[in-house]
Amino acid sequence: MPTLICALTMGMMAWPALAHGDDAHGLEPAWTFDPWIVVPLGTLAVLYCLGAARLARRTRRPGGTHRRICLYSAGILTLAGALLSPLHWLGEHLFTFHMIEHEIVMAVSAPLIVLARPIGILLWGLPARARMAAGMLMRAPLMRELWDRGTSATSATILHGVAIWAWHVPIVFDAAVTNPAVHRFQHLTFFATAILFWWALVWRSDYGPAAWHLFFTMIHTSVLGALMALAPRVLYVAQTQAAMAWGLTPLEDQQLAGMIMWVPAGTIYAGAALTMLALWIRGSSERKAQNV
Amino acid sequence: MIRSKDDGLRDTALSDKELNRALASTWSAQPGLWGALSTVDHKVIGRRYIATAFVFLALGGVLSLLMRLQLSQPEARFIGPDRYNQIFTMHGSNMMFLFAVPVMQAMAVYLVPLMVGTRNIAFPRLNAFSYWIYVAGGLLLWTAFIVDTGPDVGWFAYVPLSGPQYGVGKRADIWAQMITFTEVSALAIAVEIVVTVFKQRGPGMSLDRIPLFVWSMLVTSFLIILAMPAIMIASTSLILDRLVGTHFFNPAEGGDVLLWQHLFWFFGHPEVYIIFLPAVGMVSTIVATFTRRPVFGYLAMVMALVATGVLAFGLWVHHMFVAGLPRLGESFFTASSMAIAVPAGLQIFCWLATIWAGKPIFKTPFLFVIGFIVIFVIGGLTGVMVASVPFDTQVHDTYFVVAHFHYVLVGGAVFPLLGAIYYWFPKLTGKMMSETLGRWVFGLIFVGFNLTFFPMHILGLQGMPRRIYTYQPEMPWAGLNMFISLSAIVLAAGFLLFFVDAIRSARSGAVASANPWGASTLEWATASPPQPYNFARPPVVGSREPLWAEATALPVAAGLRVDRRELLITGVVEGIPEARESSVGNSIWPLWAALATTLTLVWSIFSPWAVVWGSIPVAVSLIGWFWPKGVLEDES
Amino acid sequence: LAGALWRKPQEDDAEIRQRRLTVVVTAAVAATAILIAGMTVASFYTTRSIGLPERASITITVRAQQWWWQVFYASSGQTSGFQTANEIHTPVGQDVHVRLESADVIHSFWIPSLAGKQDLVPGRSNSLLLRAEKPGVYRGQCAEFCGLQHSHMAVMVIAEAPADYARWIASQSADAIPTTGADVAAGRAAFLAKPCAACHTIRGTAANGTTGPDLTHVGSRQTIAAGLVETTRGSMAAWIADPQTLKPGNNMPMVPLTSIELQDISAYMESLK
Amino acid sequence: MKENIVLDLTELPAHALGTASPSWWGTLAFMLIEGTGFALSIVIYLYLMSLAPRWPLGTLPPDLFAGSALTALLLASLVPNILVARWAREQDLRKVRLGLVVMAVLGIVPLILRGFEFPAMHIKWDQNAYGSIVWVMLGLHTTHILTDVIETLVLACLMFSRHGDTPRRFGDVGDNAMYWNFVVATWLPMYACLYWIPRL
Repeated sequence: MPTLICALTMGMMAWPALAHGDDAHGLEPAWTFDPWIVVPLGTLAVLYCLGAARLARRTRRPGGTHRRICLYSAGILTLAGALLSPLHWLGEHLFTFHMIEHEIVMAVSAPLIVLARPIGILLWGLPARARMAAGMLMRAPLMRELWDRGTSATSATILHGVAIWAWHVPIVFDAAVTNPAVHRFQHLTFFATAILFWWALVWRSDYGPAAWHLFFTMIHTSVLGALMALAPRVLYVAQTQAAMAWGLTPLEDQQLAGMIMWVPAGTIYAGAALTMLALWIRGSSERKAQNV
Repeated sequence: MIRSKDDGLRDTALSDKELNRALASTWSAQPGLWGALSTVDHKVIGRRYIATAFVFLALGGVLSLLMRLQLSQPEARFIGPDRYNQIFTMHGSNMMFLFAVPVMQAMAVYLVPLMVGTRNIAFPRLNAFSYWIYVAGGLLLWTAFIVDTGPDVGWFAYVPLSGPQYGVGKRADIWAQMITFTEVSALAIAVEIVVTVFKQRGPGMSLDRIPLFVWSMLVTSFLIILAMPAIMIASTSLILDRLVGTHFFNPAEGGDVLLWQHLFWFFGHPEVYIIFLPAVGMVSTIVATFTRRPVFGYLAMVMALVATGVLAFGLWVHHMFVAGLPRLGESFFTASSMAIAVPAGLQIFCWLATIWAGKPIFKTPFLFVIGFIVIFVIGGLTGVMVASVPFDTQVHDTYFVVAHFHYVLVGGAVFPLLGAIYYWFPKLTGKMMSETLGRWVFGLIFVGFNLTFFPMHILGLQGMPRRIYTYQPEMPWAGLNMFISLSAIVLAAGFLLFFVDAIRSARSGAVASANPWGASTLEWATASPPQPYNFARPPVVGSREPLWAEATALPVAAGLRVDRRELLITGVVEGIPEARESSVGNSIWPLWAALATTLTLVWSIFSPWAVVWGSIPVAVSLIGWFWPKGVLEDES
Repeated sequence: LAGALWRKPQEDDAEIRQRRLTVVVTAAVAATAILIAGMTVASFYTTRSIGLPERASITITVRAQQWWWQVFYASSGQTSGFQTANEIHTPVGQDVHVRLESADVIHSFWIPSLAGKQDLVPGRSNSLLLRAEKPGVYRGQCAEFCGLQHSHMAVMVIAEAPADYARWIASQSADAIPTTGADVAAGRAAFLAKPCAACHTIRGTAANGTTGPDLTHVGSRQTIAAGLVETTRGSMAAWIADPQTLKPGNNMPMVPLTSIELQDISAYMESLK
Repeated sequence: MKENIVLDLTELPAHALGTASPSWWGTLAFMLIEGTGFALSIVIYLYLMSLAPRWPLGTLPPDLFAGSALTALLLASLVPNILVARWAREQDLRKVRLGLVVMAVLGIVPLILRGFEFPAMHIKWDQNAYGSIVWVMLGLHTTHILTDVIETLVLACLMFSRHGDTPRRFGDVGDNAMYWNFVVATWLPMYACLYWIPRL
């Protein structure tokens, strides 16, 4: 619910900025088709379609996979919405929109894709030989070891946290805004560590610890957001320099971005944590029945 | 006689009578003063804690009457500004740090081990230590007040008024150090509660069978663990600024005045829920008992508790709406502040649904619950009002806010607490409180409270600011203030009657049976008052309302040793027995440790070197505390 | 709401009732959520409409001290800047941007009839927009606890027609008017000879202390000692004779004066229109 | 109320080990409290930094040597620490005794190095807010090293006494090892904050 409020609030705040930007800039917010983003995204989508089609032909019982396909599509679409749509273009000009873009990647697309457990279907999308090879690779002890370590709840939480904090060091963040290669790398790290994080919590840990790690992540991202929102001077110079053209001062842009990370993103983590906790409590006596 | 590999006397080898005698000799405290000082029985310490907290409530009440005396007329000269500032600071600090938080934790110290079916709290010596530290903090504050060095900077102690330049003398230091005392004791109890609930629940008490009061204390304990370090850091920085010249809050040297407010309210807002959530647990318990029904929506209630706890950390900024923070963010804070009404509303609706579905029995505890619902709803509504920035910038720091938080805290916490005292008094003392007097107490307090605090809303809307020791005759506030002061007498009479009833009943009340209310939770499965070992054998839990589910005989587990203090350790999630564990015996060392800590903390108000030299007796007493004495409890 | 629920419970099928209760509770919670969302949006729009100082033509700086308000008017065009105390004049119907600073501890500037409150925080500068639509005197008071005399720290905003306002600005920016009359002259001499001049400024004389309020036009203000008493010769005398009784703990010391000196200084103060 | 015995506990162990034991959970809870304290001190550092026109305020960035050496040493100490924890689980008294002596030494040496870190900051606590926060952060962490060293020493004495050879003591050694891991882990973000952020 609070997410909804925040989204509404955001929308209202954004509106004047948008309206203002059009005539002041003479530049329409546009779709960005960066091949470095479009190609991997397209591959992921095509592979999944192929895989799903092949599987459907072979198994003939699509019941369980419907939900997964929906989740995966939602994940990929939001990812595309964040990285390709005018949102990305706006993110290059306004810190606030850049933050929204990041939060969609980390806290919306990543959990959706993780919930869909797409690896099997993606593998089916590959040509037979490549599928074999990929399967072999995934079963290799080293890969398994890495995957297991990476998706243990504690290490994934720390990894994701370090990625978030490290990229928000002002000079690093400004570097990402000014250099497209660094920018792509930034988005890749956010997305990859988010996938590890959500995978670890959704599929690899007990509900209780998962709730705890989500709660911890909520706290530390809120702190980071609060630091940005409460700072009385501009920390991200390159990122916020275009804000004036959109009716915001650079400081306001930074404050708003901090708020986005603090409140709406925090609400997503808190909601997920509460869900995990509820599942933990609800299942506790049934689990006992199984164990005794 | 069956002897297992660890070679102790087991309860399986004894008849019930022998078992009780053997357990009594193992678990009892020594008689006399030494025994009283060295006991680690959670029930003895819990009762002491509750009684002490009520003494501080009475003292704080006297302070509020003094304030009402001074404010009854414009430009009154009963109390000068210096003393008045001390009085309102003392009132707030005393009620928050010496009454509200400790009394809730004290109820938990007494009740949680009984409700989860164990024999003592986890870390019983730490429990004794925390009580002594708490008393020391209270004595420090009140002694300072009596000798006219009571803190005079408000319970929030905003810098720079409390800083080295404007807060002269040792007044602010005493406030800050009192914080340290009470926080140490609160944190210690929080740890004990968390571990007791996680590891010492009766076998079979899985997470979804934990009584709601225990859930509320668990969430509260986590709030304490996460929120109180902020105020510890803040008060320590304040003392450092004052004592050794650091510059945390000095804007001339790169410090910041608002840093104090952020730290204070990061603690201060969760503090409200630290006081309120236990009350939610109490209300749930009382509602269930007096409607003869389990509380409607158990999981929803638990999630509401947790959600309130989580939201509590996102709300601190709404105490700073007028401090000059980024205006862009205000809507976010308004949204999150208002969002807290959702879990609160959920709880209210669940209680109403329970009452609706059951047959309410209108005993005194239940009357207090009804009073709570009425008053808390009003407090909640004004809370939603002050969450709105435009409204808040008008009423912030006026009597409207005074009225609001008294509705929330007195209505939301003191009413349930008084109900809880009436409800658990038979368990605490073995005697019933008077039902007739109880109705009078409720009536006087309910009427007196509303007459006292409702007009304050109006005063606030008329523009009367808080924390003023007097006001000018030309302001339109005199009539209402006189009315409020007179109403306060009614309220005070209600509390006086409550104390009379409590003391009289404890001496000569009707003897209570084990379960006089026909309640469902485990504390009523044992005698009133319980034996030192709580339960002869640990109860086995098969449902959320164990005493209603098993009408004839209580399922129990057997096999614990009786020649040493032994209790049962169970798994966190399902409550599966994992081990037998010894529980430490009585010890005087917690008292020595508390005295050494007190010496260090009080001394450090005057000299930074106290921390160095004082740590030596503290370390010695802690080593004495933990060093094995070769008793049965030390073995494995 | 609670009262409606204390009915005799009707005994029907427990399960149906349970389900019905679930629906009712869920609906009630949802209704709360929607109500809250609505109020948030309303609050948001109100906040927006209150707005920020955008193009206010007049900027006044208020610097709070324990326990009075120092007010600075910047120079503009033909008038030079000046300072006054505890009394702010504004033209009716115009936005006035108030810059809020503090000299010592945190105070809060609050004129209930004109705007919400805003803190004055040492080391930071806040701002507030005032706009009075009708002429009149608007009383305000410090709203953040600031020590001993927090209770007696009032401020007056006097909104007047633009012409009156311009006249006021002109008279305030001038130096103190020359003395007329024997007692006033004696008072002036006593003021300058006694410690008074060490703390107070009277422009046009040798008195240039900066600890206390500027007294150049003290006689023209409606009240003295931050709204404590009305400005009359008698109240002036009472205040000077024993400030610690009227306002215990304030920073004005008691200066020993003979009764003649006291009368003269009071007369001089009153004359400083 | 009558009792009805439905569960037999006689075969349960007489002492809870590892994650089953209350003292393990107690240690964890205290780590949470102190971890919150550490985190808050870092937040204050970053908050003050966001206010300051330049950072570090009025001085040079700290010298790296002492702090980095201490960090390396603390990281190295994790190896014997984890070994001690393992030996305690195996209840190997001889190795635990040896390990505790090593850990006591590895606790004292950082304290000496810490003595060089304070001057390496180029500022006193009473010069400005930057000085205040770095001294408090270093001081806060030092007290944690100190308390753990004292605990290790007391435990070492216990293990050499007649009270040593019980599962309970081995449990204490395990909890102490966990606490040392915590002391090291909390230092890493503080080290990054104190030594590297001023260089950005």
